[in-house]
Amino acid sequence: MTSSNKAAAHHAPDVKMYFIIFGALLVLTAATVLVSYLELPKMLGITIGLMIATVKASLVAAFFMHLKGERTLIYGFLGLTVFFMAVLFLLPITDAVETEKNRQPMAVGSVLPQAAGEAHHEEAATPAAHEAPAETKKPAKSKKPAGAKKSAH
Amino acid sequence: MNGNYGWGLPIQASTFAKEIDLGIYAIHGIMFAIFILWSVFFVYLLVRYRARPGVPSEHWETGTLQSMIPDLIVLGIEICLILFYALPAWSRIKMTVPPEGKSNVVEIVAEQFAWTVHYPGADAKFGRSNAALVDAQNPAGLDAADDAGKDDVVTVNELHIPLGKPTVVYLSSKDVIHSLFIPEFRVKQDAMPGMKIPVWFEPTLTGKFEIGCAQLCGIAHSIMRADVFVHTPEEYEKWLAAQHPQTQPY
Amino acid sequence: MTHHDSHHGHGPDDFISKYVFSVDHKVIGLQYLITSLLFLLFGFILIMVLRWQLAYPDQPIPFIGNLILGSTGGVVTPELYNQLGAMHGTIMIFLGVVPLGVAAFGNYVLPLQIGAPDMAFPRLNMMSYWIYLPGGLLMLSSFIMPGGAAQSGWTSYPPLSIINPGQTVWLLAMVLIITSSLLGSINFLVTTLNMRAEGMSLMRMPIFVWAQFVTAVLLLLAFPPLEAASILQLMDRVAGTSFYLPAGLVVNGEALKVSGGGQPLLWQHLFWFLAHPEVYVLILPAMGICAEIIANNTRKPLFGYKELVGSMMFIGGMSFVVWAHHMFLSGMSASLGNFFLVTTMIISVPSVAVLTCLVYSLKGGSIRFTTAMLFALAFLPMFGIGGLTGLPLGITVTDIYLHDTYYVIGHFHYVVVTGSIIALMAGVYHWFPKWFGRKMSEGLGKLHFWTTIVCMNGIFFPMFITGLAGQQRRLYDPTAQLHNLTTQPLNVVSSVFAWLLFLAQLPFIWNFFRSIWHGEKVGDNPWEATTLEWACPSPPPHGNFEKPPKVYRGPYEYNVGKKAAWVPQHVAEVKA
Amino acid sequence: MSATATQALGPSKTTTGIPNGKLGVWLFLTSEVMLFATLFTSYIVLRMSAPSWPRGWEELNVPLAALNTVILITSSVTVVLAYAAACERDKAKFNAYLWITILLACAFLVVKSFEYGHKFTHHHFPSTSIFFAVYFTTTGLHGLHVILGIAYFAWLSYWAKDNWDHELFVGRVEYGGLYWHFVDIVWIFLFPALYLL
Repeated sequence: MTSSNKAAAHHAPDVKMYFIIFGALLVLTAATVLVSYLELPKMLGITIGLMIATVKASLVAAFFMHLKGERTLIYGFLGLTVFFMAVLFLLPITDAVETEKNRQPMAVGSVLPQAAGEAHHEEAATPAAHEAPAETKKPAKSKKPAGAKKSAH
Repeated sequence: MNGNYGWGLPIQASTFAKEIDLGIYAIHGIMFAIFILWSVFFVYLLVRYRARPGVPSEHWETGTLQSMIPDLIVLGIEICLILFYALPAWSRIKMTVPPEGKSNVVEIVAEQFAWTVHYPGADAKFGRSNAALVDAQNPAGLDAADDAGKDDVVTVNELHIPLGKPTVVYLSSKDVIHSLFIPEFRVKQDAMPGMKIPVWFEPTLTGKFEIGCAQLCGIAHSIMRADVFVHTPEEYEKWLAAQHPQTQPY
Repeated sequence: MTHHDSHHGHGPDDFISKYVFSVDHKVIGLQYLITSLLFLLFGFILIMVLRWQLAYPDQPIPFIGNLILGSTGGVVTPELYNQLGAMHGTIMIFLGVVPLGVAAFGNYVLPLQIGAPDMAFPRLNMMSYWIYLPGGLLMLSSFIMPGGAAQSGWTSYPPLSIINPGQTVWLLAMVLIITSSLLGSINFLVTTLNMRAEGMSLMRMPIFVWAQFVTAVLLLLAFPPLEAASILQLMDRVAGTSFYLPAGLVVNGEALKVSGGGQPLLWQHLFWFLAHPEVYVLILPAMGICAEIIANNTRKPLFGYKELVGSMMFIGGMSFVVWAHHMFLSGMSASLGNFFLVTTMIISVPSVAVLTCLVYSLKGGSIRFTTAMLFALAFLPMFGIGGLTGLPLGITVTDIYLHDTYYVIGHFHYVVVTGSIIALMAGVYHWFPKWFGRKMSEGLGKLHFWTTIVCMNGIFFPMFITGLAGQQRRLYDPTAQLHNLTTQPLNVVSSVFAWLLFLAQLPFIWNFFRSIWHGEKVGDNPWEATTLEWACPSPPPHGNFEKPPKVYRGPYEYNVGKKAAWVPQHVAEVKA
Repeated sequence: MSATATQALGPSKTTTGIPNGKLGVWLFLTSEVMLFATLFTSYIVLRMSAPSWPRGWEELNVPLAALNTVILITSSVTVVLAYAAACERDKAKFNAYLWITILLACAFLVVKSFEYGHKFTHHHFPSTSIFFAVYFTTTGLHGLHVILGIAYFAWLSYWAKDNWDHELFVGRVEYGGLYWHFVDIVWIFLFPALYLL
């Protein structure tokens, strides 16, 4: 037997549990896809989608990565990482939210990347503030950025 | 007023300059005091406890709290600085912008190595601008179709402001990050492309002051300077009228 | 422990695997030492050229001017000026001080101090050096690339860093250096946690090991965000994406053909998310080294071992929530400025705590003024100035005036140069006998100390005055702006002292290389130190200890109530 | 392979009781968590500050991505079964599960290349819009990690042939599994974030 039998005996892999988790993960994946077809309001859709993803991730972490019976030192490092990750998420996002009022399409006109020549003169590239830009008479040759084509939120 | 720069802080030519200088002097006073005290104690320790034959070292230990007294003093000073100085002054200077009705509003667009200043003119409304129309005669790209732009005035590397009322500058940049820095007014704000950031100051002295760029913006970052002319209100009106309204060559 | 003996005698024998591709932490430590000292020297030469342009704008450099800048007749062009500035910052931090403090001293001394035969993953250790070296050479080669080296500061703020030439090679080299540091930090953490000698509990570890431990955690968790941000910037430069380019940029006349939608502030957040823990990565090893040297040369245990450890861990934890005090004026929201004001003030307290404990450690000692001790003692007031001048920069209101001026440059050089670098020099003088079995000459050492301290202060103290007068940083020609004219003589003073500082390093370089072969031969423990690295022969053989040491007491047991003046950690109970 | 320190000490005789390799892999995973957290933060910040942002399914092919998710989850299961087989010293089952994992990982890459190919033919490049820039960079970096996983498993199956009784063999299978589960977790978050929200 290998000298790391302590590792083997430590978490006797019970295969049956793995298949149960496998089933659960498939069901949750299907659930995520279905939820997206329900055309829920944006924020609700986001929270549900992320909650399902978190459940799936914790299933994989707890059973497949044997985090359930792990030592506290590993929990310590993971806890530290989660704290720093939360900081990395929250602060830049608060900044993005709070400086929203200062953010504006360029005062000196936002020039969309098109063929330089003819598109310039006839299209008054008024800064597309928040509504879809007015359709120009003749669509510019290259495809407009996807963002501008479809309706906003 | 240019030219009377010395080695210390430049003269205070705006309302909150005094407030900022108060903070700088106070903090430097505290720093010198702390440094002098520590140095005296440090030199005393070096002399008193230098290695002398036959005199063994003796270990001494104190409770955690007693050992943290210097830190608590520094923390106390810092808390006072934050509560009584930093928070109120910061909210006055950076977080509140004076109402545009009673202040002189200007748009400054920074670009690689020049400041384009755009005044709304008498109707206090900015004409629409469009990058496609930017050229030598029309640095701000004013759109002729928009009548609000008829009386707008555009100057490059010159900012003319009246005394007596606050000036609100809407700062943005065409290409890279610049930073509007007026030493005498103690004003500094990065001009971020894609953002229009309000900066305000109220001059207290008339005369000519200097604008510098405080954020590395390319090879000519050091020669990207401009001048601020603070006029008395009458002088300012005369200057504004003298500027022929920005005509748009068809 | 039969494994151990066979392992001990078996070390690699042929030259390549003994000195070049070696997996022995001592050889890798020395490789890092020599490489990072050379990078420090190169970075220093860059700034000496730049300082000529600051002192005498637009005048050709005499004597060597045509030699190094033939094309422009010896005059430093603005592009070259920006390259020198950006590369000086990058080389000194990422290729000089961090590898010296963390990788050189950490690799060599840490395993010895915890009684381990080697690092946990020796091959990974070798790999981290052999990723660091190509990264460094790639960074250096960017000078001769078309378009030259990076020109938008060591912080490479977009959109300037995306428009300017030279940044792509900088980003690739940064990804290599970051990967090397990541592998190194994993190695350090696992070694410190898993391979301590018997009886070496966490609270019996020397302060140097604690400092390296906290530093490794910072490296591990703070570097990946910069790696991701660098990949995004690399995509912006190479694949035409616009993560950091807002819509409608007009660069000298015509519109930039990018899809827009990017945020320059995003890079600043991600960059400073790394760069602030990075500056604590610069200072923590220095604090660890000074603690070791002060404990050894005052012949008494350190004052407040628990406070020191607590402060270092508190610094490590807090260093992740303070980064945006670099961005008070960058268009970030003002209310976030208040949040980072408070966290910055909180993090200044543990730094004061570390200084307090180190100064209190002098009380009651019998201080030996060896060269290493002189440097370690000089660290205290110098780092004190560095820390104190951080106060007006941390307070949001005074930062309005002082941000991006020479005051900032004075502040961080007082922390890094008269803080970290002189502490690292102290470490070289202190552990040289362990590395080579010979001592560096004390006479040359003291000469090097006094000249270095005087010159360093001569360079950086005038910067506070020019900063208060309002001279912005990174100015190619300060005299172009009227408000900088009166302080121009101070730029000349700083430049002259910078060149003198180069001369002051010559005795150190000579002393270092001469002493390897001709230094005064010394035994295993010339400083009569109690920590474990002095328990093995110097230079330690492959596998370090004949038999793994046992630890019976704390790291600094200098005459604590016992008759013997000092009792090393590994010695069993002293017979009555 | 020269006798290095890891062999001398062996996994279970370390001070903290956690084998060196396991602690090392977990630390590596924490740094990877920070790497992908940065990409998610950038995605959120860019999305919140953009005037308009297309919904995931308008631009991207959701069924293909769902298939990819199922592939990755299955490969996650087969890797843990391979680890179970290694613990029970069942060589045949171990090799079988390991090779299934490698094949599934390759299938993931093949499906991914179809998706990318489809995008490129429609002139959707990273430079087209910020949405595609985020999409290509994030899924590209994740794909790179899948390739690294495949390389590790390929080396493991080659090394397992004559090191079946090596002291660290079971550990190395577990560490490969841990890394692979992490890559799967990243995709579990990536899939809804990019495709479904």
